[in-house]
Amino acid sequence: MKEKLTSLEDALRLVRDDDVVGLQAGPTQCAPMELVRGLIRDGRQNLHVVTLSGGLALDWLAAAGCLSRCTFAAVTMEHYGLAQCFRQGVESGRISAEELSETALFARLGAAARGLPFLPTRGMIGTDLLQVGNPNLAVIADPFGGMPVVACRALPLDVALLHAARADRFGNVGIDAGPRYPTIGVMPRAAARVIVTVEEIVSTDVLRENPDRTILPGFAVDAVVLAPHGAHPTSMFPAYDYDADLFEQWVACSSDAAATREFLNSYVRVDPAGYRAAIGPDRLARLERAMTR
Amino acid sequence: MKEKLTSLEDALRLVRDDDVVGLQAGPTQCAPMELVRGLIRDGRQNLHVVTLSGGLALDWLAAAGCLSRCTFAAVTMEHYGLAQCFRQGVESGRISAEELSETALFARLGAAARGLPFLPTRGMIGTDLLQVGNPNLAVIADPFGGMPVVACRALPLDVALLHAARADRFGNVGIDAGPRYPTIGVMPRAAARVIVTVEEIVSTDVLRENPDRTILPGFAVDAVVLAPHGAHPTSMFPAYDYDADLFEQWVACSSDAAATREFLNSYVRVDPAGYRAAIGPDRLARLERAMTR
Amino acid sequence: MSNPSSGDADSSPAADYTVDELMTATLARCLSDGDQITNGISSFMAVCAIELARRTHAPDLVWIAGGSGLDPLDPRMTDSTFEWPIWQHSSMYFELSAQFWDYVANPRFLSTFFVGAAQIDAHGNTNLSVIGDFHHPRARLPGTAGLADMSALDKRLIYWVPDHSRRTLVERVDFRSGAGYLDGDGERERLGIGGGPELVVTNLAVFDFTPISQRLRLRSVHHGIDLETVLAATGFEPVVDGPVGITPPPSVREVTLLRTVVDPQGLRSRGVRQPREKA
Amino acid sequence: MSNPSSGDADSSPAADYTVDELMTATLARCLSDGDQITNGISSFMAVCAIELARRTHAPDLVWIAGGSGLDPLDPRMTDSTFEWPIWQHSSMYFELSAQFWDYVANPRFLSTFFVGAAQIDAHGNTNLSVIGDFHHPRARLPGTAGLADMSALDKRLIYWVPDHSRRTLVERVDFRSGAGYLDGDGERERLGIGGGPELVVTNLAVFDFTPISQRLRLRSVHHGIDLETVLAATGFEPVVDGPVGITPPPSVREVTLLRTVVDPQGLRSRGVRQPREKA
Repeated sequence: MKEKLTSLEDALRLVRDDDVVGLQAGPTQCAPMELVRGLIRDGRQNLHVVTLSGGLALDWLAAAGCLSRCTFAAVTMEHYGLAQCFRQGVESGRISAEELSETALFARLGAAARGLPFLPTRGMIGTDLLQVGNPNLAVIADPFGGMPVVACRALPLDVALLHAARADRFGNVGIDAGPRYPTIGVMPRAAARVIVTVEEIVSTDVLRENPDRTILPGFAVDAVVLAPHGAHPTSMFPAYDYDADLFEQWVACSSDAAATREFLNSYVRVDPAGYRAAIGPDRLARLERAMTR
Repeated sequence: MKEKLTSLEDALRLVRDDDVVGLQAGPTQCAPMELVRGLIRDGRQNLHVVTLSGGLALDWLAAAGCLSRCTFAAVTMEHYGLAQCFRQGVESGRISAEELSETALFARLGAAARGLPFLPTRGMIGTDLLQVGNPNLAVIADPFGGMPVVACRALPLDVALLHAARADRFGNVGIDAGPRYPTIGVMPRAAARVIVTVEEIVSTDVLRENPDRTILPGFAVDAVVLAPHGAHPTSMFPAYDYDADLFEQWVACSSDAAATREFLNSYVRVDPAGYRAAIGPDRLARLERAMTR
Repeated sequence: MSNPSSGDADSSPAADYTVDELMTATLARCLSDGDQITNGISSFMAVCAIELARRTHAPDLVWIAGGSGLDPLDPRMTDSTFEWPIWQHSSMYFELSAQFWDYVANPRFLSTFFVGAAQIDAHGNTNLSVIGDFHHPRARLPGTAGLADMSALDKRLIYWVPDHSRRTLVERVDFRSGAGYLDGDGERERLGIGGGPELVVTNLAVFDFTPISQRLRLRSVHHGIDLETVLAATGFEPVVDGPVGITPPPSVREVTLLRTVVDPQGLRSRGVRQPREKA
Repeated sequence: MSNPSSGDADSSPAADYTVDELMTATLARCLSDGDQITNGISSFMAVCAIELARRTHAPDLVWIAGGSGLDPLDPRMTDSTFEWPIWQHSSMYFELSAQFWDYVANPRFLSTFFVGAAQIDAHGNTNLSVIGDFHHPRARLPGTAGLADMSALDKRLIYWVPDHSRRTLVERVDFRSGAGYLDGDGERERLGIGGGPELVVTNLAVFDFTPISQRLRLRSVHHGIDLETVLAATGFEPVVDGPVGITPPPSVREVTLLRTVVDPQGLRSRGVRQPREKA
């Protein structure tokens, strides 16, 4: 098996300006934040990010000017409200928005993953998502005489970014018993390149103990990067909780340009060591303890 | 949660003459054989069985005259050769055959499961499976200007029959670390009624220990039946191996009508207790020991 | 878990209750033993209603907590309704969203959804996407998430509105993120979509829908609220085609369970505007 | 597992080998380090070739054993090539068939397949379905299984034929269960299907395909077999457009590995008709 373990720097080189980037993320759940910070630090431009329901990562990318387009079912910070920088980017026209229903987003990714030109859904019928001239959606007849469906055009990704519990050096990625996070199944298969950050690197023998918890085979992964707390400040079940303090700190400043810049310089445009120092070991330990099983 | 645990007799009543029956099965792997024997014992007629690659179960159903139609990607006994009774049934015209590629079979079931009129595949293009007048397949254009696809019409099942490691009384079905057997994911969702036989009944707390190994939620299951060795003579990883002796015995007699009748009377048209007595505890124990991990 | 848990078994109407308790109990009563339900983000009231129903009249109710954890034991309410405290002790985990939709899209399963939205209109259409033009919005909202799907997939939709106002209840939504009855008069059915909105529970009143025109119809106002207040706070003219009753109050048991077991922190009241009592 | 295991490292040609060893080594040499491959049912020779390649020149080869077990440790050959002994010590389990096809259908993954079939024709089309008419067959065969998919999905197909005869190698298959080059002259490409058959390894000879007409072309005959024997056993006229060589023999190391490590039971020879030596 081929070696896939590499440095953060080398992995980030797999993401290029103008790329279509698949981002695993929920409002507060398990986004590959160390990669997101890396893209911002490296000044990546003009990214088209595809996310099911990302929040903080999208807001940071928008704030840093990396984002030109976003395909999503939702961009939200849940109880922290709207993603203000993303929202301003869309309202000002700097970021173009392709909004899809969840089944449509999965259909677009699934079609790309399986080499199909489209997959259908019965979602969105009756909604205005079909009335905004989206060239990637087409209502077509059922050849068997049933109801029409919405064909959702394949959306191939240049690169997919994920975070998970563990991997071996060969790119086999394992998780713990828990829900598999949104799009972790389909995104890597829809992408030409796949980067996974993990909490720990283990031997393949460790994965062989629970081979049904290996969720990505090494042959589908291009780069594995060791990134303990790599999802912080989002949560990583069952390892650590999301960092409510940092979310609140961001929300408090994200409507103000100067405060946003300062936050980005303190917490985002810093290398992993600098980031962990800025957060502090006590806070990380507290987030781990929060998740009592 | 609702009680789903019931007797074999009551569960079998959920299968009716003329039903479209989804059957989880591989050539030698994990078919719900106790249910199959029950259908034969009860004299169920005119069944349309849908299977990915069933073998022995199809041959027994064909031999017993229960089968009038079969939708499949393969019907095979692998190293034991053709399923002779099934084959003779098709060659004589008693059984009509709808042969599909595997992606087409999954597409037909997947469409039924998701309430879609069809799902597309790029499989089968260039093959004669598209040239035999199958009304459930239609080559349609890609509305986005790409290559055409084969639309595969939804195939709703009246009932799905499965075997698994364990369930609680409420129909939540768990497996061990191992491959999930063919169609166990999609078949139950494509079916109006779902019957699952299991090696053991456990408390829900046991399932909560490995909730990611629960592969079917109780709300999607109508009847759970306790059936230790319920897959015998097929295999049940990691519990027991397939019974090569019984496969060989069947293959040796299945081209001869009288010998086939005798086999059916000895091994198939018997109740579970009679079946276990006919096989014998030593043989079952040996098959369990064969599977050393 | 499926057994009704401890708590005052008094089914008599509570004399002392808040509007969020009334709303939650009203939502809970929409659920029956045979339902399977899930919840999305920012859905405290829905989660409390589900848990209340599980602990009272619907012990066999199936709940996929946060779209991922089946039938969780003793879920813990926290600031999020989509995080591990609500699904940590589950009997099955779904792949978040992906596998979950495989079940939702199936007409056999998950027939009821609780829906919150930024705008709801006179025909029960909902908006979570934009205020203003889609391509040049005055306000970019979070996005449809699962709403554009579940509203088009033959489901029974129950809306909750914590802030009944002319801003949230409008004649026509700026953007249909979710399909209600569209323009009414059977347009939804003609598109082949079954189900539809059934009830709208606000902090002032309860609405259902008229059968033909498929517009919101006032069914009851909450205790202490008068009809004029409701009409003045509504951005369209709801149908009033008979005597408007008082919304049945929660029982003593329901209120006690909510306060002591289901949601002692009171997260269900987040965003709920407490109506002023009439003089 | 990915390290070439012990065994005689002698890469010189073996003097003593059987035709199944020759065929297996020839198949193994079609695989390279970068390939991902899987195997279906009744595929001893394919499985032995995969394992031989893993233990010789392609230690990084990825194998999904029996469509379900990734990179198994020390797989055990038994009577089935689709049962637990070959995948019991794997690093990942796929859902048998379903999830597996999610990867196969992706053009990035699993680009090579070994294929066995009841009939192969002059353009590399394959039949696993029926002899005679589809609806009224003289013989109902097992069915296409995965062949109708993988043959239409831009894959490189390598055929093995254990019983080279006018019955197995025919001018036109009774039924196209698998797409080869169809009627040749680019018909496959015109349907938008990439890849295609590359090599046919029989118990007598090795064929590839001509570039334009896309018919089987004799590349080499096995040691001890003469050209006339091959032509007489072939149900169509293969292209012979140059000198026909002798199939390169397996190395001492390959033969030793097959006999002592990969398949000591000799399951690879099942169904292989041993050709008669010429006088």
